[in-house]
Amino acid sequence: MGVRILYFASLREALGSEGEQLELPAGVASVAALRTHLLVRGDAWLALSAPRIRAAVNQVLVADSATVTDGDEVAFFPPVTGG
Amino acid sequence: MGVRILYFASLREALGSEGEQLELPAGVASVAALRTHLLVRGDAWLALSAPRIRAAVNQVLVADSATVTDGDEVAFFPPVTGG
Amino acid sequence: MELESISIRHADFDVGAEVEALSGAGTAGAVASFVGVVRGGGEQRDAVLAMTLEHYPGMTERALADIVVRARQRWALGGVRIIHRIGKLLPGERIVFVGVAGRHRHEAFAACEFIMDYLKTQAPFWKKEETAEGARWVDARDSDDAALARWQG
Amino acid sequence: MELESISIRHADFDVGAEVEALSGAGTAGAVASFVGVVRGGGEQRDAVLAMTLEHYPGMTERALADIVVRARQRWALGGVRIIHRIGKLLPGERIVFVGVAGRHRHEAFAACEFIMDYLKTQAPFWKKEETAEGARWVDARDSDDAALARWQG
Repeated sequence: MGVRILYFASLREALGSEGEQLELPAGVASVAALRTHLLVRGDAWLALSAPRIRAAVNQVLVADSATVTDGDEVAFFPPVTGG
Repeated sequence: MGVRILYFASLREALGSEGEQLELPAGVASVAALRTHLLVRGDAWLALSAPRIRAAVNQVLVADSATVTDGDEVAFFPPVTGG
Repeated sequence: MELESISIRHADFDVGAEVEALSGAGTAGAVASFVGVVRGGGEQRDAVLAMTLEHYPGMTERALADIVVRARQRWALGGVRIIHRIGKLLPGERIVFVGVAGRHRHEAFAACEFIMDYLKTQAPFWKKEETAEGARWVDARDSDDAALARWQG
Repeated sequence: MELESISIRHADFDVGAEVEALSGAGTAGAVASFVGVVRGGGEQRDAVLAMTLEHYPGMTERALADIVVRARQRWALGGVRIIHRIGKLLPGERIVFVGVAGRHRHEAFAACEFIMDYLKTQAPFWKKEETAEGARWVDARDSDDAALARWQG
């Protein structure tokens, strides 16, 4: 299945990427599984494993156990600091 | 001793007076005594005895037991409703 | 910029300019403000057509200055600006402005509400409403005394 | 007047016009508002020279709309207006405006602070500061999480 992934702020800078379109293998069907899937890419991607990095699926904040399905927009970012 | 007395808002209207300069007899030396002194003037002055009527001496809110001395400015008024 | 401004007047005020004066120095990160407006304009027979604000000149300024002193004893504040209008006002017109600058928003919010709660119950202003049925002095509200009591617990 | 306005933009805003829009209908007696300003301009080596605000387009608007819905579930409110600027801002420049109209001041104050507390912790904005020593992403503050927890008790 295909998902659109977005990275923001310090995480975007650490990864050198604003996001990507990605085909996920069967079995990668949650935010937690997606993190693990991306971590194997190399040391820079350890930034994604920090517990403070939050996730949103389809623009709603979710826990790591949240399901990811075909066509979803998944975003990873550090704690927000607006206002 | 002489005091300046001021009346505000609904009390001013009930008494038909914005205030007065008054010579007080010996013994009238507190806010409570001043109220009693004024009450004997007639029925309209009963407005002054309502417990909700507050008093200020020299522009500071006080209790009825507060002292009144020569040259003081004493004001009587209903609860405030600004803002 | 003067750290404090207390103004009693007939003329309207410019909310943008007041907030600008509070934030202008660039050291305050937070400005909380309150604007009170004459309600009214309803269809009922007792709808408010106009309001007249009376005050006790001299004591008003003292009372407001004292309220600001109390607020500064509780919180580290930047500028504080208070404007209260007097005279005749129509529905929709502004009555009062209280603005407080602080380093952090919680202080600014708390001090602004504190000043309004004290102003409502301690500053010598009185409102008289005009309606189609005649004029009436506004009654003090128990809820205002309750609001004040929160700070005195 | 539209009851609600949420705006994410580069351009500055006019605080007076925002408050006027909230009080204009004449049915709201109380308008509480908050303005956040870029602090800085100090003499220290790490003084903030400029700030850049990044956000997550789409999610930001959704998050803010959701916060307003939550506020309306708690209090009977009139108009609510939120503006958050993005891009590069200098010390002293306004970042955010939240204004809430209500019949009574306590509702307006509470809802305005509630919206700010949620915005600070739920809306996807990120600040990067520029100093003479380099650029750094601003860290989230525990005190903001604590402020949010007050509403969730």
